[in-house]
Amino acid sequence: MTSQEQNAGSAAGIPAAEARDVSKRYGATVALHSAGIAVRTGETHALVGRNGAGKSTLVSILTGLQRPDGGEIRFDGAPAPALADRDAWRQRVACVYQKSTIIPTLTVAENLFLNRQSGRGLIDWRGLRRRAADLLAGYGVDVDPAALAGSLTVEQRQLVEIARALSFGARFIILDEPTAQLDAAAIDRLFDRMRELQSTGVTFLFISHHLQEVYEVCQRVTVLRDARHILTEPVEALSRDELVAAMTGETGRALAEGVARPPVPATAPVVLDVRGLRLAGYYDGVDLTVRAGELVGLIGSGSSGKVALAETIAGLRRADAGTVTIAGSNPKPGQVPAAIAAGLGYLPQDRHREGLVPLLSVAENATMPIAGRLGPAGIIAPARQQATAERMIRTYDIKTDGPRQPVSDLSGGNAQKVVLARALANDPKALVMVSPTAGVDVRSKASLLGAVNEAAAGGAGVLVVSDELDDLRSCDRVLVMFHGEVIRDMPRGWTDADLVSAVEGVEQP
Amino acid sequence: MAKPPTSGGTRPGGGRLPLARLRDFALVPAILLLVVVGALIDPVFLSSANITNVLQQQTELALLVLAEAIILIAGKFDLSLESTIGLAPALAVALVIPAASNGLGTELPAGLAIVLCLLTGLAIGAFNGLLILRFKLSAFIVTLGMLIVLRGLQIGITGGQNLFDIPPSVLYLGSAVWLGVPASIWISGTLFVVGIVALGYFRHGRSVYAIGGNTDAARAAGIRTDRVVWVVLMIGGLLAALAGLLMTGRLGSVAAAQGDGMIFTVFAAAVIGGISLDGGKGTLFGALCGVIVLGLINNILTLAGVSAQWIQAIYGAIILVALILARLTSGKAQD
Amino acid sequence: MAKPPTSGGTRPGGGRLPLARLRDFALVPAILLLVVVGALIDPVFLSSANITNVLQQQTELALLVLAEAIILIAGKFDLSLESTIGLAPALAVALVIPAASNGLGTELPAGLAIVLCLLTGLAIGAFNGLLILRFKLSAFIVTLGMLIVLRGLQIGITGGQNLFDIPPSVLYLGSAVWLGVPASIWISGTLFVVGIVALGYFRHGRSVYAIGGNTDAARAAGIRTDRVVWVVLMIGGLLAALAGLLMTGRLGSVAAAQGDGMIFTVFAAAVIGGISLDGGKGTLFGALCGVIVLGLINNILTLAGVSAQWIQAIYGAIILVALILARLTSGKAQD
Amino acid sequence: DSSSGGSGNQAGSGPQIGIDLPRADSDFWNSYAKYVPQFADEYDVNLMSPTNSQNDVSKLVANVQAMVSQGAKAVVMAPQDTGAIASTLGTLESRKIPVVSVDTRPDKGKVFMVVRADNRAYGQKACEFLGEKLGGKGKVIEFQGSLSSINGRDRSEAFAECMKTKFPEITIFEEPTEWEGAKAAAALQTRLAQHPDIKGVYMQAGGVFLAPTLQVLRSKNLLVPPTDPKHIFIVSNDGIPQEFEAIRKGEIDATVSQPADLYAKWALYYAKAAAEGKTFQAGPTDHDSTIIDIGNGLEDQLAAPLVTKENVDDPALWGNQIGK
Ligand SMILES: Nc1ncnc2c1ncn2[C@@H]1O[C@H](COP(=O)(O)OP(=O)(O)OP(=O)(O)O)[C@@H](O)[C@H]1O
Ligand SMILES: Nc1ncnc2c1ncn2[C@@H]1O[C@H](COP(=O)(O)OP(=O)(O)OP(=O)(O)O)[C@@H](O)[C@H]1O
Ligand SMILES: [Mg+2]
Ligand SMILES: [Mg+2]
Repeated sequence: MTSQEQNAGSAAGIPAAEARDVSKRYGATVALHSAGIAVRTGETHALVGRNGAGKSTLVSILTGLQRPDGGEIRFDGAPAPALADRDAWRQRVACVYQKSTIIPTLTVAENLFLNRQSGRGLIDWRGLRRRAADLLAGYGVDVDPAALAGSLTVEQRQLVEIARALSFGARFIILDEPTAQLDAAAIDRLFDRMRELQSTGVTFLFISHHLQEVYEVCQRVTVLRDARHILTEPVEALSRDELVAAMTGETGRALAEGVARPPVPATAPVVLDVRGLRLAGYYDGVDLTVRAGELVGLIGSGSSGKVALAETIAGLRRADAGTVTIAGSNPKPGQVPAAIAAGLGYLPQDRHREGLVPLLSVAENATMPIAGRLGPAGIIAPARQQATAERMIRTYDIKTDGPRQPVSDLSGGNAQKVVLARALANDPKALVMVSPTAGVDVRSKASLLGAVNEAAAGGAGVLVVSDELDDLRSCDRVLVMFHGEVIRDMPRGWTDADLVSAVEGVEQP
Repeated sequence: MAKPPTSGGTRPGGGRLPLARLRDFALVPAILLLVVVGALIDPVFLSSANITNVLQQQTELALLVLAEAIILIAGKFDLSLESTIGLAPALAVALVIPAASNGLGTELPAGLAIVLCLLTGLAIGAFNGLLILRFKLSAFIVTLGMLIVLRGLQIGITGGQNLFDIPPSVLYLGSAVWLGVPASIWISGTLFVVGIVALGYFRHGRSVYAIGGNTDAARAAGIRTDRVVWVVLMIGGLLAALAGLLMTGRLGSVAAAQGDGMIFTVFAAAVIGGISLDGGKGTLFGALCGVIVLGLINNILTLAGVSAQWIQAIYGAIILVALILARLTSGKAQD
Repeated sequence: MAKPPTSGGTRPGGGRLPLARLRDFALVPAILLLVVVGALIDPVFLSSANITNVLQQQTELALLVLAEAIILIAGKFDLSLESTIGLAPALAVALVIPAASNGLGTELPAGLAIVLCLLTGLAIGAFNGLLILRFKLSAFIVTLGMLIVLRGLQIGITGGQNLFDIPPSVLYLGSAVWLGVPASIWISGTLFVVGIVALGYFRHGRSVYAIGGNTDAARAAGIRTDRVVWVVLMIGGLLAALAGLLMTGRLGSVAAAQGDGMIFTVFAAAVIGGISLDGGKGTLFGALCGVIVLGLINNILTLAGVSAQWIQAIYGAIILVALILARLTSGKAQD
Repeated sequence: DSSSGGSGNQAGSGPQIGIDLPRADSDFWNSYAKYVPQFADEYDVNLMSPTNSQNDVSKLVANVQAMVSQGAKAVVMAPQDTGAIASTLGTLESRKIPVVSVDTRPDKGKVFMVVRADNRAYGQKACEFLGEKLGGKGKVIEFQGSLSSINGRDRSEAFAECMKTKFPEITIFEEPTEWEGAKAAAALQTRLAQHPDIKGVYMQAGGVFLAPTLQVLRSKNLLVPPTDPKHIFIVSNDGIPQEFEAIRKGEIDATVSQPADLYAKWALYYAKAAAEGKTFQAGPTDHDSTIIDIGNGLEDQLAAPLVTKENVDDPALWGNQIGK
């Protein structure tokens, strides 16, 4: 199909991509039930819904990776090509999937031209690198084509994926949660790039759990809930609350708006005290204190060293110099159990990678740091474990069959609640949390932040390490890290713009 | 929430546990079937003498499978067990017997032999752990190398000879009978019970599952992952050395090739018993069932007098089918 | 941009490729060192006769390593190669020789033997592929089972006897000399060159790397991953059968234990040569270097007259050290 | 030309002789290995350092090729796989390097001399001994070696043939063991459960099967003197010192002594003679044996005496000399 034909199609008001009555089951799970979507040519269309609503499934069907059980897919009014004809699909739709499709062991150039390195005959490696360099330059991506893809940053990989997606000549691009792993500056650059492309007539389908992004870059939005299509509206016709209501099926305000909190008295004891901490290559000379009952935010761009700092406090890394004092004691550096014993609760960055043991039950995951307290002499009394876990499930409102369900069966938001429950399991005096709401839908986000506030209200000192402004709204103060140093300490009352420019390292007047 | 979390579609809403438990018992019907087949083939099969024999012959394999199962659950690999089972008793015996009987000439007190044997196993496990954890080498590669080195060491130390002049203390465990049942059965049985309880109900045991399931998460939750894995590897070496003691006692000598080629059977038994090579999955009870299944098949083929020419192919085919069934019934049919 | 692409911190921004290339040649200094050591130990080492012998002795191992390397790069595993190298020629020979010479009595035309042998290898690879890809079983498990079954089949078919009465056509490849160099060296060398070119410069070859690196991504890019892996497994079987032919020709008979225990050496050579067990990494040139290193070590130990008692331990220790070095020098020292 | 710098312990002058040991994990072959330097001294043989092929014919081929490169003028080997050596023998013949084969008779290819006891005779002698002791009836269990071993097969076939013709009322249970003691022990246990009236055991290799068998019988309280009706008659094969010890104690009844010392002695003798250009004829020898023509060479068939309680202390037996 030529681009002229495509344009002819759009002129007639035919959607660039359309799914009609699509259904998909995985075993007993209905991932999509007669759902549909129509993306108009030239628009940026948002697809939102809670974790497990079926968004990624719809994406895999729209890109020809999965065969729907029922329904049909059309591009520019014409039926979709056969599933086996991948090249035909890729000329119609390009996709940056939720899971990276970069092959880390191959070079950037080869990733860009995977499975089309040459026509027939030998591959001309030099020519391939040149073509790759041209392609990357064409989209303004500054990456060495000869580098191994595994050595790229998340943002660079994503850019490579976008460049590759576009290089097939497709004018319709799907981005499945592209912002989930990017910091604020990188997100801005991504949006600039999207707007640029949109101005050249490219159509986008954009998936995100960050609703403000939907308002920022999208013109229309489709909501999926319980595998069904709920609504499709222009974004300006839908308030944030209405959007959330459509996603959750409940009315009422769902978002944490930075709950008003009483100020922390200066007499409150310091529960977390970091002095002169240094880790070569990550951060240097970091001092910070958190008092009991205080909620402190820590923000910074991807290379600011904030996550490494949090990991050092938790004992996952060992600092080159400096001290960490937790509730008055100095745990042995580089030892997680010592930090836990000193009264630290820790919520790691990525629940899939460091948070959960997928095959183990909710109860086991949630009680892991306190396993020693569930019975005498290292025995885990099953009844006590179940009881503890059931209490946690109630406290944090975890939707699960019961404490014995493997966490791999939980949706993203509920899995994250298990990680939070685990971090709070030992009634920590100090709590360090990294990206506590990453990839979690709005509804779950609200209840997670509520639980954090309650922990602070209960007397714990909390350090929230996050790029998400929503996570930081109820903090008493927010520290900003830049290139390994804490450069700002912003009390409550900051504006989004202030904070973002501080993160960028822009000096405030 | 999008829908009740019944993904997979195989399990009823609330009854998560019963099915998981059921999976542990997946081999029980197979064992019952084999017992019936055995009884039909030869009534002798059900005699207590024969049953005792089957169990006793499997004790050493059982201990190796116990060791390998724990190591696999922790997400690691140990191929060198099959050499430890020979080297550990060989070294211990060579250290205590006189040079005239192919000893090393040190002639340490014979009473020390058992301790020396177990220490050797422990040391091998510790050395594997050193290479895997400190030097961050792949467990497969390290233990593949050790498999070759340890066998070579045994041949070097013994000059390739079988050791006959075994001190009675070393022979005792593998040949004694307690309450009418061979001691080796008591020992292996007890160790399996200990293992099942430890891995099921103790903090450190559960941490083995956590490490195998997701090492980073286990570390972030305050489990000393390296230490636990190291201990697991050392226990593995210790169990292999104990298996070597039992085998030495049962056969009355240390063969130069003791344990040679056994590792394939060990993996087959563990996998048939539901242990996953990816770590974090399977139970020791399942592994024990795997051992028993292989033992029964062996015994039945012998009793049935299957021709020597085809016995290996038939045995192999049964193992292959069992492996396939184990994989298919263990839920996800994925690599 | 968040951070310049220097994660890992070891390599300079632009010069990525040269370093990757260098890694392929990592074993070349080791080979040169071995050559010097060999020449010092015995001048005979450098004689063309000795070099030819070393190379010829490694041809069968080289073909197995070639097969295993491609399979490993594709992210799979094949343990059964060590049985294929025996079964394929045994079956082919048994089908053509008279029953009196331990044949099966079919007495097919002798000219067919080579084709039958290669077809057997192909069929074994295809069957492995069926179980791994259609039934979604783990490659390790499937080929572990097949290892046992195929060896059993060979013993069953031949009654455990070595086959002596080999048709000259079967003997030819393994014993012929072309231009003063054994044909088997020509064949293995050519196949390695073909493999290096195919995996380095052809789209289908590159797709093997892509599949091993990230199967889902490869599928999304339109690579027919299952088909490619299936073909790779079949090529693996084919190469093992060819190795069997060469070995049969070189030794003049099909031993019942032909290839027994070889798989450990195959993995050692592949890993020393830089092939990763995780898939997607390593080159065939590196694997070839691994084979040559092992061959030289063997030859030097023999020429040096190392005592028979300790040769295995020394050989094993050298392999272990080589494995460790290979792991440490191959960049990430991670599992 | 010993100036070629070949390494090794050149004890004597004259042509270099290469020797390959078939395996390092059996008592019999280790005894043989111990006799080799001793007789090399005695005959003043210029012996290269022995190689070991670990029961793997491709290693044997590699070792022989290395020996030839290093200037061996005659080669002593013990190919456990008698077919797979044919092409190597062809090469050696074309280079005029004579070969002495110990213990096994290569199926094809020229050999100067085979030094070997008659394995069929082992099976035969064991059968006759057991048949007589059992009075021609009863049940006997036989631990066979590996199906892929020619010596094992010779013993099995001769044993079976003799039993069938001379003692047809004796039932034999043939147990394949791959030369593994553990397999033999398992088979014995199972058979004893199935047939408690087993009265005889023939084991084809004492080095491997002796200890496991005694261990099983001991645990079943079946190690009783021959006068006891529960006694099980055991014939072994090899003639290692441990077997003699067991015969003295009455635990086993007989063994066929495979002469490790004579193997080493005559192998070196013939190898040296061959390298010096001597030749031999078929016919009786001066050392109680006969040389026969086997088509592709000659074979010196050494005597392999049956050792029982009566002659177990005979100092001429190699098993009584070793370690003394
Ligand atoms: N491969 C699969 N096998 C079985 N079930 C699946 C699979 N993929 C998705 N599902 C099911 O389909 C449902 C929809 O999943 P999907 O990934 O489309 O959700 P999503 O809307 O993308 O969620 P998220 O926001 O968390 O990315 C899930 O509830 C899940 O149970
Ligand atoms: N292969 C699968 N089999 C069964 N259920 C699955 C499968 N894959 C995903 N799911 C289910 O789909 C739902 C959401 O899946 P998904 O993996 O997209 O969530 P997540 O990754 O945890 O969330 P997010 O990506 O937003 O952080 C969960 O209920 C999850 O259990
Ligand atoms: Mg998701
Ligand atoms: Mg999704």
